[in-house]
Amino acid sequence: MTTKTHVQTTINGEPVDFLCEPRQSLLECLRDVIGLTGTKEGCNDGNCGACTVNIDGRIVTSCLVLGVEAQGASIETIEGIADGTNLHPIQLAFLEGAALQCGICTPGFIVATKALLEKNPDPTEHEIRFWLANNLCRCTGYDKIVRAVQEAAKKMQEA
Amino acid sequence: MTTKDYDRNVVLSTQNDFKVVGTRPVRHDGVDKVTGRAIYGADYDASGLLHGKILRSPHAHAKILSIDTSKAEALDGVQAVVTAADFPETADKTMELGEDETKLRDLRGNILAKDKVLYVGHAIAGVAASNPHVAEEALSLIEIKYEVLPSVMTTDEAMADGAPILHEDQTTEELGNDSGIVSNVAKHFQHIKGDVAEGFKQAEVIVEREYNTVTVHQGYIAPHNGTAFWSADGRLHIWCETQGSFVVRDSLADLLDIPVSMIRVTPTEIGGGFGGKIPIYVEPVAALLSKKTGTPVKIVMSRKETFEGSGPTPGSKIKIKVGATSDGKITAAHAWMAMEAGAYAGSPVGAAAQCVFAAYDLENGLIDGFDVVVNKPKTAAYRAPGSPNAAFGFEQALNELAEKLGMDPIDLRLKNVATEGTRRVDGPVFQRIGAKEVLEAMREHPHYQSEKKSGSGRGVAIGFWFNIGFDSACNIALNKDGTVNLTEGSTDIGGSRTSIAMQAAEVLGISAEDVRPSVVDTDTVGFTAVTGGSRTTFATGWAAYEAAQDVKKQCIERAASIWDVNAENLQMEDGVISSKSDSELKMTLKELGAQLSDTGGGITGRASVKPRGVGGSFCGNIVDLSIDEETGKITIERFTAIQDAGKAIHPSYVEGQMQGGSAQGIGWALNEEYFMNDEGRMTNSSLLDYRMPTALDLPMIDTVIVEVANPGHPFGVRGVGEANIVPPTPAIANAVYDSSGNRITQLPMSPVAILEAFKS
Amino acid sequence: MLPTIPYVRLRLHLNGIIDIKYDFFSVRTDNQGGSLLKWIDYQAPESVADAVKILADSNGNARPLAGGTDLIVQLRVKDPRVNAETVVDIKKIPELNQMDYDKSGGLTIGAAVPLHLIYNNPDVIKHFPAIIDSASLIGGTPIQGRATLGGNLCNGAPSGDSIPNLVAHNVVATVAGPNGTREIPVEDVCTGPRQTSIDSNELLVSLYFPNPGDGFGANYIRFIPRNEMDIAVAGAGVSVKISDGKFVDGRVCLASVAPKPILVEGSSKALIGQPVSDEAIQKAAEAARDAASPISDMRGTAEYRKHLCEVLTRRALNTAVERAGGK
Amino acid sequence: MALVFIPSQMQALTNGQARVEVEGTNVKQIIENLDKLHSGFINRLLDEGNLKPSISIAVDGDIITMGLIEKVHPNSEVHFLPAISGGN
Repeated sequence: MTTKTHVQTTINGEPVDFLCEPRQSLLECLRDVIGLTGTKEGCNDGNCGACTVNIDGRIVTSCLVLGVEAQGASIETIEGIADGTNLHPIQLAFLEGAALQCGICTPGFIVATKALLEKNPDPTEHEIRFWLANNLCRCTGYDKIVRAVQEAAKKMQEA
Repeated sequence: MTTKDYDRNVVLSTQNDFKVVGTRPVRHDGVDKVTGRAIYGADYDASGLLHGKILRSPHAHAKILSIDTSKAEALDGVQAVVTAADFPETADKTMELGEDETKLRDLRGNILAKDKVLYVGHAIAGVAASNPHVAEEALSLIEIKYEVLPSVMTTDEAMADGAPILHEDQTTEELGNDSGIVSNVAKHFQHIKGDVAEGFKQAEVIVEREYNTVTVHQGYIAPHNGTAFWSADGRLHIWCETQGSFVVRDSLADLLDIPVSMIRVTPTEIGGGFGGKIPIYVEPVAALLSKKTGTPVKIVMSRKETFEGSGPTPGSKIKIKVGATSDGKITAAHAWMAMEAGAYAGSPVGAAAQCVFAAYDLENGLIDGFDVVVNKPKTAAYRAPGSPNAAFGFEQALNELAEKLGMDPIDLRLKNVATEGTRRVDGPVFQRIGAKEVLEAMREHPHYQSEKKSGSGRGVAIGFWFNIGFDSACNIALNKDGTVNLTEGSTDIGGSRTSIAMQAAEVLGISAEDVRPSVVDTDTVGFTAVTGGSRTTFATGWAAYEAAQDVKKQCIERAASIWDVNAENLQMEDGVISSKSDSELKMTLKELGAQLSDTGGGITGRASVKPRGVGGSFCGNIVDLSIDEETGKITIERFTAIQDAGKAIHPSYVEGQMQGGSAQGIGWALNEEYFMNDEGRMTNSSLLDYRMPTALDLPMIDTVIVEVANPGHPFGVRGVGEANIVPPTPAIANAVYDSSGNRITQLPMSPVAILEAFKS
Repeated sequence: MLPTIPYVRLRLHLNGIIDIKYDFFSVRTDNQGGSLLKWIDYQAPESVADAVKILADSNGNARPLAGGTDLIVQLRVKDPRVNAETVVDIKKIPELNQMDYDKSGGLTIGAAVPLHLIYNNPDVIKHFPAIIDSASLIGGTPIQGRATLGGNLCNGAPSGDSIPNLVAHNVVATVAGPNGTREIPVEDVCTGPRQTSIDSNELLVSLYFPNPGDGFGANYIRFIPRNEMDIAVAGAGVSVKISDGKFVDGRVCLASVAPKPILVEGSSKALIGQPVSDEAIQKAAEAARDAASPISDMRGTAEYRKHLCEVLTRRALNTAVERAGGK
Repeated sequence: MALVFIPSQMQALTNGQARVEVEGTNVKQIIENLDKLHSGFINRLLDEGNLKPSISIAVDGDIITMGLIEKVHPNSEVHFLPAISGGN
């Protein structure tokens, strides 16, 4: 029985290799092994969306992915959304829209929103709410989050 | 950069002569939170960190006969195991937990059970290991023998004759009097105003009904967590998500019997609280494990542990009787309320009693409250604790009364509304309050004026919550470039550090961005009570106001000595110190800052306050909904929240509080509940089955901020964090009635419950 | 003191009638179950043969891993029915990742194809649009990035949202084992809660949707208290085939109201040969209600669930008829 | 003299009287003087000289912040209330 597996990935555009046990989720690997703690744990069973990351162009809850499954994958986390010190329009929209209170769900929402707007640049309110239904927020009542997503969509289309 | 001011969020301002207060700057901690850089409790790491896990009771009520930890200790990778026996023996005493008080013995018993377990999920032992998987494996190797006892899960069961008793030494307390009767009723109190019997005699219309609510959870997204490092020098360091770092510190000092000064608590960013992160759970266990291992130990609860092992808000039974004359004047009202405290005394029934009639000027009122222990987790505060339960009853009864009287429900409320000078049923007299203004804003709101959609129902209700004062401290240091650094001790859950900084900025005449606020550890700022009770922007904001006044005074004095003039001749406005008589004498804060070191040293302002003049806040809701008659499912179509903020320091975050409280209230109304099975076990302890609203379950939530200045605060602030969760459950129940003609008297109004009600 | 008003429990005192003979999801009954994965071995074979060999060599202690959205949760809570020591990642096997629309008008979907690829597939959208009903409501968006129809079927939950839909589409499962491959009609796959007729040494390779021909329409709907992110209280997957204004075929399969998804013969009987009418649909819906044998649990009472079967079947049939061009 | 409101649950000590006028310039004096008029209040309100944790006191509508040394004015109202838990 090997104890640890060598996993080669690309994270936020940079090659990252790590060692992990098969029982460690990608979420545990990101947080405890690699030190990217921006991806949060709220439930560990795929129902809160705080651990949402993008793997090979599609969003997943990283608590329901084994670290070893990430071999060869390209992963985007909240730490990779901004371009250096230039915030992404979605991040700006969340800031200017006061779309966060405690902020623990924010990384998951931003990663999920980015995937939405890449697929659907001009979503309706219903499409936004549907796409984000797997991301729970307990502070905001979603109002300002939905508006921030609408604002970001507008800004990104104008750009 | 400022935050958005949306059309559907209205501020009815009364005072606009501020430069910073009332504006919408981007929050200081925002960038860290949108980039994933902010460090929350579970993110904390330290050299040599061990991971702790907690073994919990599978029984709702049982004697612990024996605990054998030897096999767990022998497991490879396990570093230490602790149980209640590792706590030092200390005499019992009552502890102030900011706004809650509890017996030290109860707190200790809740953190690690000693002789008895009192609920499923009750912590019994802690394990520290090299990784969390090993720690969890070790839990299954701890052998415990139990003698299972019968349990009680509701106030009815607990108050019944011959009910199993949780605490053999608990007798009913009646306002300072020990009844001497061993009972699950920890406390009974009564408030009386006037003559209720006479009042009901005068009534021409009477409504009388019983309402029931069940246990619900705050549902913060970040589970409880804490890291402890008990250093070889005897100092205990804690990093945790808490609503009150000083409460954590002082509780640990009592539990562990060490001096307060030997403990430093560093509050991390906090992933939601809503009252649930006032009590401590894992921190003492991590501390005991760290003492044994000499290394830092981190414990993070799972979601299931968060449901079963933290503090939800209680289920309750509320009986309401209210009578009025035919012109709508309420002649008498009686509220009988029993609330589940959970495993140890201390339900929010006392607060519920002070809220239930708060919006109304009653000549005759009677309130009975019972604090009842049951075999469920010890309840904790949850946003206006107790008040939503009470309002679910009384605010429905009022609508029933209005219907019988043929009155508009808002008109009925306005006819009886409490104003400045109204004596509450619990005794004290209201100072200036905004209940009337909130009701008037509701009546005039386009939502209330609009035609209902065909088939929709509309409901209204209002709710009340206090502000509390309590201790807050703040330090402000002037920098060489005229900016300031502000340190404070109120952990920031929803943007409060910015609303606090804005109050200092207003005094100093500088921008919010030129004040850099930090929430610091317990070594670094004076005692500050919990972030709770709608007090943070009010009280810590006041401390910031006072500390800024201190800075301002010192700046003027320093300028006076630089110019060699009398300080009384100087003033400071918009960040510029100037002479009242000599227009040549002018100096900006930046210019002063640059000279500080050469003119006597730095300037630091400080303040510790315990303010009075606390105002209360009222919030009203208008809700439109439709019901699928075949499935019983409710769709919220339109929702408006209207709340008195006194003065909204940062309107965007006041709106955020209102929208968030509304969403929690809607969840409470529609689907949230602890499903308990026959063994007293919660069967839905996941975020899949504990159904909090998703983005798809809610409409936009429109807001109106009413500003009836609180005369007790320098800027007129009223705390806004809580009252907004109070009206949604009765407003929705009133809308269900409007839509269907069915009165729902039990929460939640889930689809199955609605259909059952329609049938009967 | 007020007189006590009788306290009528709307939920019929659920405490007293919960009877977990079988559950509809991973109800966590073991408090020591924990929240982290125990030790597992991980294998990622690149051919069906290799995968089958690993499964066969594991004496029933291995589980195929596709999206993992059920399996990983079950392993975490130490569900005794899913006591795997080895997980076999099947996503590196090419044929399990394929989607083929063939000349006969049938569609093959590999067992490891995630839902988001299914509902974005042009052939699915054009020829089998009703599959999207299920594929777009299992979990939320990030779950659909991983979860598969194959996994939903093999998990064998009575509440599986795609199974009634597969049954309604007459789908046939292709399963590979040590002795070669075999085909099983989907309605024969689930045998009980979390139990299937696929052996522990067998691997689901693909699902075949035969060409339903003209006049076909299908629909899956479920009832949940929230609008997303929930386990079906009840679900109905239906299909109809209409010719000359008459039902020439009709299938109704229910979720969450029995130990396994149930194909309701009575509903088919009520439809086939009848003119398309509200009356026929209502009879089929009532047959569905009568066929359901739900339990009362935290998701709803038995009575409520039976009632929902009627409502959902009626609504789903109406949509299916519309899609078939019958209305 | 300050006006002390006697809660129903304490009116057994005052023979049913709901309001009592009491001399005193702070809460401690009020309680002591009330106890002289109607014996038993010290026992109900204080524990070893400190206010019992289950009790809170309001003077002129505000919950007191200075404990027993809280000032009471000649026309003040004093209320004894059950201490409440809660907050978010």
